[in-house]
Amino acid sequence: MSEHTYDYVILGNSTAAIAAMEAIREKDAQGSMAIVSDQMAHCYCSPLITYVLCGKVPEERLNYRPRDVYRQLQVTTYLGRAATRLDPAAHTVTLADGVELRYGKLLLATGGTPIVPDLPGVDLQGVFTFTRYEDMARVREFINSHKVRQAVVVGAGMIGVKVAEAFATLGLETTVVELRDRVLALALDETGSEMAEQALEDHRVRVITSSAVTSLGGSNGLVQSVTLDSGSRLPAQVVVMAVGVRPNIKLAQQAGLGVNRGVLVDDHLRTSDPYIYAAGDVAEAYDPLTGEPRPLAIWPAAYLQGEIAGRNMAGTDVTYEGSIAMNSIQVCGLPTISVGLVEPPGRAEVLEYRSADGKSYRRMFLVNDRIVGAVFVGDVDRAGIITGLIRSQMDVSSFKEKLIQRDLGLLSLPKQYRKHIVMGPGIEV
Amino acid sequence: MPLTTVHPQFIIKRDMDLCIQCGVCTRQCSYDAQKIDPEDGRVSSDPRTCVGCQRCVTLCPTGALVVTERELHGRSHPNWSLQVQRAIHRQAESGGMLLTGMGTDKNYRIYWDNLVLNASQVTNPSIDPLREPMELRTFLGAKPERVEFDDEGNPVSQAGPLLTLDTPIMFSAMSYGSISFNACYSLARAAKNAGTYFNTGEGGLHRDLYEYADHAIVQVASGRFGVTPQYLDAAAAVEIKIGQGAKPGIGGHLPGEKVSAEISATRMIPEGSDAISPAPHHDIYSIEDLKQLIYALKEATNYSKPVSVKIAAVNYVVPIAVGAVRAGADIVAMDGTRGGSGATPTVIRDNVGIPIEFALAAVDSRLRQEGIRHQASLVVAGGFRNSADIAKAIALGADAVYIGTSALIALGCHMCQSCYTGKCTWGICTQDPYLTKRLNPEIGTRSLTNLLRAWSLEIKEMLGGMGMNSIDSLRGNREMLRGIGLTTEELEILEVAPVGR
Amino acid sequence: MRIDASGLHYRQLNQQIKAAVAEGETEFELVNVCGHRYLGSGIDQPVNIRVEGIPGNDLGAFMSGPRIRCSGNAQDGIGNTMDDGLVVIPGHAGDVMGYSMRGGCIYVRGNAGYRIGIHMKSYLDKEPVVIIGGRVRDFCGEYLAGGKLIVLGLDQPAGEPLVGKYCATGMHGGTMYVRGEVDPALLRPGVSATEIGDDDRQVLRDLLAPYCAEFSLPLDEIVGGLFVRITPHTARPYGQLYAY
Amino acid sequence: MDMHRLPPFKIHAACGTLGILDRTRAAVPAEDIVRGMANMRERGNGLGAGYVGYGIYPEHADDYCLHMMGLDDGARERLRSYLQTVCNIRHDEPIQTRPTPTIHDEPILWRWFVQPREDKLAGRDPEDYLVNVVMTINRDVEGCYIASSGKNMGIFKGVGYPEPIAEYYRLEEYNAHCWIAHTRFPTNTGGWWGGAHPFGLLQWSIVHNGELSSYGVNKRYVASFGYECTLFTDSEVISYMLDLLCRRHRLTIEQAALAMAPPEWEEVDRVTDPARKRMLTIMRQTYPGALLNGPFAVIAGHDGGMVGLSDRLKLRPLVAAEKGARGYIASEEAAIWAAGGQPEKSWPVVAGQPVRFDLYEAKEAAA
Amino acid sequence: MKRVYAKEEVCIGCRLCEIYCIFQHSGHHTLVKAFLDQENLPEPAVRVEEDGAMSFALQCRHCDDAPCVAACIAGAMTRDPHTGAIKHDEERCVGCWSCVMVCPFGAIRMDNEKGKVGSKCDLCEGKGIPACVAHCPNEALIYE
Repeated sequence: MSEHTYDYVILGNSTAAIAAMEAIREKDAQGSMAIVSDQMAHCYCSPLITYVLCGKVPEERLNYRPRDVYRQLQVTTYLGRAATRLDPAAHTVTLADGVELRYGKLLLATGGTPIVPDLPGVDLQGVFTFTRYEDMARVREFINSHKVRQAVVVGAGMIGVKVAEAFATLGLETTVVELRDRVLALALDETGSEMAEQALEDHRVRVITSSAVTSLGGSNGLVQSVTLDSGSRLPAQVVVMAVGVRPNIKLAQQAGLGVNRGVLVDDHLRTSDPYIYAAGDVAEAYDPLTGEPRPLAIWPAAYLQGEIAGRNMAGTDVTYEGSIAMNSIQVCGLPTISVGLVEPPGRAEVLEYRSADGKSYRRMFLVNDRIVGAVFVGDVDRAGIITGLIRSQMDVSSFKEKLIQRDLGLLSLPKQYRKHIVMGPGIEV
Repeated sequence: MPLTTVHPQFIIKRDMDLCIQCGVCTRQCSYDAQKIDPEDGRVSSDPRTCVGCQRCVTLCPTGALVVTERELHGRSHPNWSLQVQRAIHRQAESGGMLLTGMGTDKNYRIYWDNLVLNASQVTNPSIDPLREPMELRTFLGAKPERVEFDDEGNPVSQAGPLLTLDTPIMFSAMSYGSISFNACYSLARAAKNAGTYFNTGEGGLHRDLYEYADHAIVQVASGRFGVTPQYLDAAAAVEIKIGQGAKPGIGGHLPGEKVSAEISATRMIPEGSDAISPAPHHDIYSIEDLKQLIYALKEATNYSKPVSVKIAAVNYVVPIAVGAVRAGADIVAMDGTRGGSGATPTVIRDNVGIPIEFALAAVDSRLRQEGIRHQASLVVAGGFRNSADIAKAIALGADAVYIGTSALIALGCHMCQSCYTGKCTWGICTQDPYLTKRLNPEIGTRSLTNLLRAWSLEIKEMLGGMGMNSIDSLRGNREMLRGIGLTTEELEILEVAPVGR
Repeated sequence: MRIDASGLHYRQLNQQIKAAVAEGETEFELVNVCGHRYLGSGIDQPVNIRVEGIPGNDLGAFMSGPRIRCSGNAQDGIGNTMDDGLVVIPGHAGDVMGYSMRGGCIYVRGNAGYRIGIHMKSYLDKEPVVIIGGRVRDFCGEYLAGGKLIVLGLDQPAGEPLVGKYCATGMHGGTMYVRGEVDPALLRPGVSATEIGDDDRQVLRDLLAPYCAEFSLPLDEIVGGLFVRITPHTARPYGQLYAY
Repeated sequence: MDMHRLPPFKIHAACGTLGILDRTRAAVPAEDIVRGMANMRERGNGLGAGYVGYGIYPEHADDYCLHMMGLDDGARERLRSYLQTVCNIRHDEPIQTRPTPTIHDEPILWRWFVQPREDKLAGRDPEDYLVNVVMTINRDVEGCYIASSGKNMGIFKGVGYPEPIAEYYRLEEYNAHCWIAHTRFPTNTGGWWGGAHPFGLLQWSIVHNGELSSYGVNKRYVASFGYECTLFTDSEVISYMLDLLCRRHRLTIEQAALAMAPPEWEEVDRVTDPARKRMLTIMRQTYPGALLNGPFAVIAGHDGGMVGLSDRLKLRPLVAAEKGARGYIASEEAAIWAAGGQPEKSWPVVAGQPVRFDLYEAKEAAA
Repeated sequence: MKRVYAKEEVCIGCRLCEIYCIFQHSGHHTLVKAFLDQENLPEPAVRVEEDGAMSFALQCRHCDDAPCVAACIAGAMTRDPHTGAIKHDEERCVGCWSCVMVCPFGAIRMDNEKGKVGSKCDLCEGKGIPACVAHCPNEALIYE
């Protein structure tokens, strides 16, 4: 059993891991560092796999960082080998092949695992999840090697919608089945969902909501159909299960770290063990809007957490102020953005705008004159200004009427705030 | 626009090969002479409202524009010139007094151009100002006639409170209200940089300028705007404004629409209300009243700062100036007929007052004759265009000069003479926040500081040429002047010999 | 502190007062005052100054705080550009009183001369108040830009006008109250004289209460009289003079 | 005395003035008026002061008394020669003076008590004749200037503050029932003793505070009646104007005031009484050249009393007061207090309306 | 790192910054030619926001903690390790608008037709003073 010692060991190879890696290197040019991932792939843009699937993005552009990034940053990689055991007392982590790495500081950035519901027929060939490059590669291979005309995507969340769009782009007769009464229910409000659903349908994606899949049928071990609780049967030669992702907390549990749904971290993204940090989808960090810890499986938050965790690991004291939920999804050419809450809490004031042609929609929720959530559909230009206001929890009472206007600009904001962000060094608003 | 007999004064030429339709000219024009045609979205010009300010020409990124004076067309007549006819047409249409801005554009003789300065040759050496110290330091205020000493040999005489200038050039009175805050701010900061003074005019001292108050001469004019004990306390000197070269005997009037919140706070009058400066101070109807006000101000400031009296140069400038000195003025500022203004009835500007050259020569001579020249300093104003004018003024007897128009030109003014419209496209003579931003006080300060530096260097160069290393040796040294092309009588008044003698 | 002004130049007298104010003195009694100018100028403390005799010109000029009470008449230029404080004159006052005054009060028990309250102005919480017990002469309230100018017309022969000619010329702010009739011919165009309402009467009561207390006058009787209020039509009286 | 430093234009000056009249002809001590003038030191600058006293020459009460300022003894003798050709000289003597520290450059001061020569009068009005004599002397007799020319009165003036001038002229030795005094604030050096105030012509004497914007037209107006302004001062032209209006045109003082300080046309337009309206109209139409425009406040003395008049806008201060038989007119009330203590009654002079203090006997005589 | 700052107090709304930004990125050698070639006129990366008297020019702030870099799912937004400038690789951009969602300045403009970020300030790629700054007539843009 060989043993290697690193100042920093990062488990995971996606955005949180890469951000941490870069942040550590920025602060500590000398410290030794290793990255461990159960995937073989070079770090890549996982949200782009649906784009690759339908050919919109060539595969060579999938890499998130240049090919030589590990060499440049002097990071040893252990790819294709999952970490199987973590021993906080011994400061060691054991990989699937038995290699034991001794670490100074360790980052858990192992992400999440797609949930596969326990349904009859989920083991059939042609039934996939879709969160990793390998998933995409398998689906692509399967479609190419089988006569696939029809596809069913179970779950109309972000992944489900993007997969359905990709299938439809590839020419498959595609249906999305969603348990809830609307698509993108966590990312959009009702109107937004309606508009997104319309966009899907315009793209020839059939959308079935308020329906549960009860079983999958097949022959010769290949999936052939999906049966809904309504009794109807949808023919499908390929099925993607996209009903959600859960944090990979097994390793943390085994190591005795504090966990809830995700690995619990403090405001420095430290776990209950001072030498172990967690970031990204695996972590359960503070949500400034709700004031509660909760896992937030979004890309920008993962990056930010990774970066902050990395800096803290390298000895800089950086506080994580929390991330708010936000999603930007292009649904079949229809831009949609949501930030913060997508449904108004009880005492919220709601501002709403919809253009005459119905193509543009904005809605905001205010509590105590502070924006707590916003939904943009169609025209999302400069939505980031609102994001800034949500993050800063700025009192917007003096310019409330301008918020939902299309020409909202920095000019609409109070001078002090504007000066601060225009003149100030960056975005700490 | 209804039919008007008043013809356009300018021609706007646009080179269509160069115009890129960027619209910069339309955004710069506050007179609606450059507009976007709402029909085709293209840029179009209207010469009828153009004032010739050259803003669009300056900002056009491709040099596509030329704005030139349009020759007035029509049957000319030696008496009824086309300009005269134009003025009559304007008045026939409006029924009002014609207003104008800046100093007179009438072709009065500029006597500075008929005076030449001396230089050393052979008999005494000229001085190289690059190598030797050249002193421009000037003190304004009352000085003792002689120094008396006590038994121990310590001087018992004292000079009155004095202003100390590093260069004999100050910024003339221009009020906040007549010019924009940014213009005032630039003047204040440049005065501080250059070791000289700016003058608040009668508009009060903006709270943000109190920082520069030790370089401020604050005016007490007939409207007494913003005159408070704090204002008087803060200043370096107090100036009683009696008259102005561009409008002797005329009061001032800042229309209510220019009295913005900031101006209201500075002048301490309600927003939107007219700011009227009566023609006279109603507490000064005679010379002893002037004395009463001079001493009221000295009393109010505990005799701690010089009091200046600013008068326009008029027929009786000599007895008036001498009287002001006798009344206790520490500085007498005289503004000649070419002096500027933001708004003046044209008829007054062009027809009242005398050139500063004569006023200065006569007053300096009279004060010396009467033995009271030391009791006050003379500051002159009214159209100083360059350092040579200033050097000549000092040689005629001035202690220092006030520059107004040349400072405004340094700030970007292009002499369109439309200050009174409040639409100054250069952001100087306007209170419209859209326009005032155009004068970046950083740039303004730099430009004015540069101008003072450049002129000071030139004055040193001229001094050196005359073999002097101190401005003291030029002040009142009319030997350094010769007149050219002047009548005997003019030479006599100026007490200057003709060239060749 | 009692100062005998006889033999003192105004400058010496004022210096003594200022020096004492700097030492913390707050009560002054000046006796044998005869033509001493600028009393109260350059003092920014609310000191009390009692003047026995006849004060000189520019009484309270540029003053900001002192309360000056005279014994009889006073001369020209009272309260010139005054910022704050009080001047009380039991006798008559000369010309050009309250010129460009911005704050404080001047109470005259008797008549006042020409050009009273020219260009008085108010700003924010500063509002000058000039109250004349008797009558005023020509040009009263000229260019008035703010403040209250009150003429009570007490002890006047019947039929005598209470204000002179050219009253309120160029007035563009503030209010004049005259207790009695005002011949419209004496007013300049651009102002109107109207009978007062209850609001005005309350304003007058508030302003006159300290005045009446100062001179032991019957407040109710004075406030109850016929009053005319003079106000400008516009804050822009000279809009039509120029060709733009 | 330098006679050649007169500017070709008028002299700008302003002033303090005070007049005291005892209506019973009781003597007013000179100290009173000097104290009053000293109180107004701020109103002058030491470049000119003067006094006029009425009733000071009882022994020569019926003779015209010419106060001469002369360049030298030669000038005096030139004047004597000239006077002998036009007048009978009843008596002449030096004006008594005493050396006073701040007074210098004094002229030769002489007084002549004269009567017009009957042979030269040839039926002409003797006063017109005397005016002509004075004008001729001032214009033609080199080095001579007549400072006053009335009966039983005299003008004492020079370069200095009022107190030393009084000291110099030994004023305390005169018994005058009326003193009028002036302190001057000229804007240029008053090297010229004759330029000080009061200015007088026959019985009239004038002290003046202010500056006439209309001086140029007033000067030319009186000139058309033979008065030649040689001093370029407002007071000079006002004294000629009073002589012209009151003596030659026989206007009352009130009527003369209407000519010099008339009500504005706007006010005339409002007058309802047709007779008064006609009077005001014809006065303004006839006397535009007599309108004294610009600030002035005048105290005028004459043989019947004392008058104060200010311009029609009251641009210069003037206060009147009474104490017993005494009447006072002054630029500042404080000067009256300083001269005679607290008056029984004091009041500001009203614009354009003369304030008169008449001798009681003159009043009776008029009645 | 050096950035472009806008001083709204002295921005005069002339939009010369936009014009020179367009010229700079047009590939033409003269301004006039750049604008004659209307079809290939690039979008300006600096925009003047204006409302009455208020105006200022705004372009990418090149933030230290650039949220657009964090949010970019395609690796199109990166920080230049040498200059610190935030660069946008149009080839990699997939038009997900995550950058638009997080940029608090709204400084990233969308090109909906192309489905990519339309323009983003590149600080004139280190070619000295950015064109917008160099041509601002009132020093309302400073580069420091």
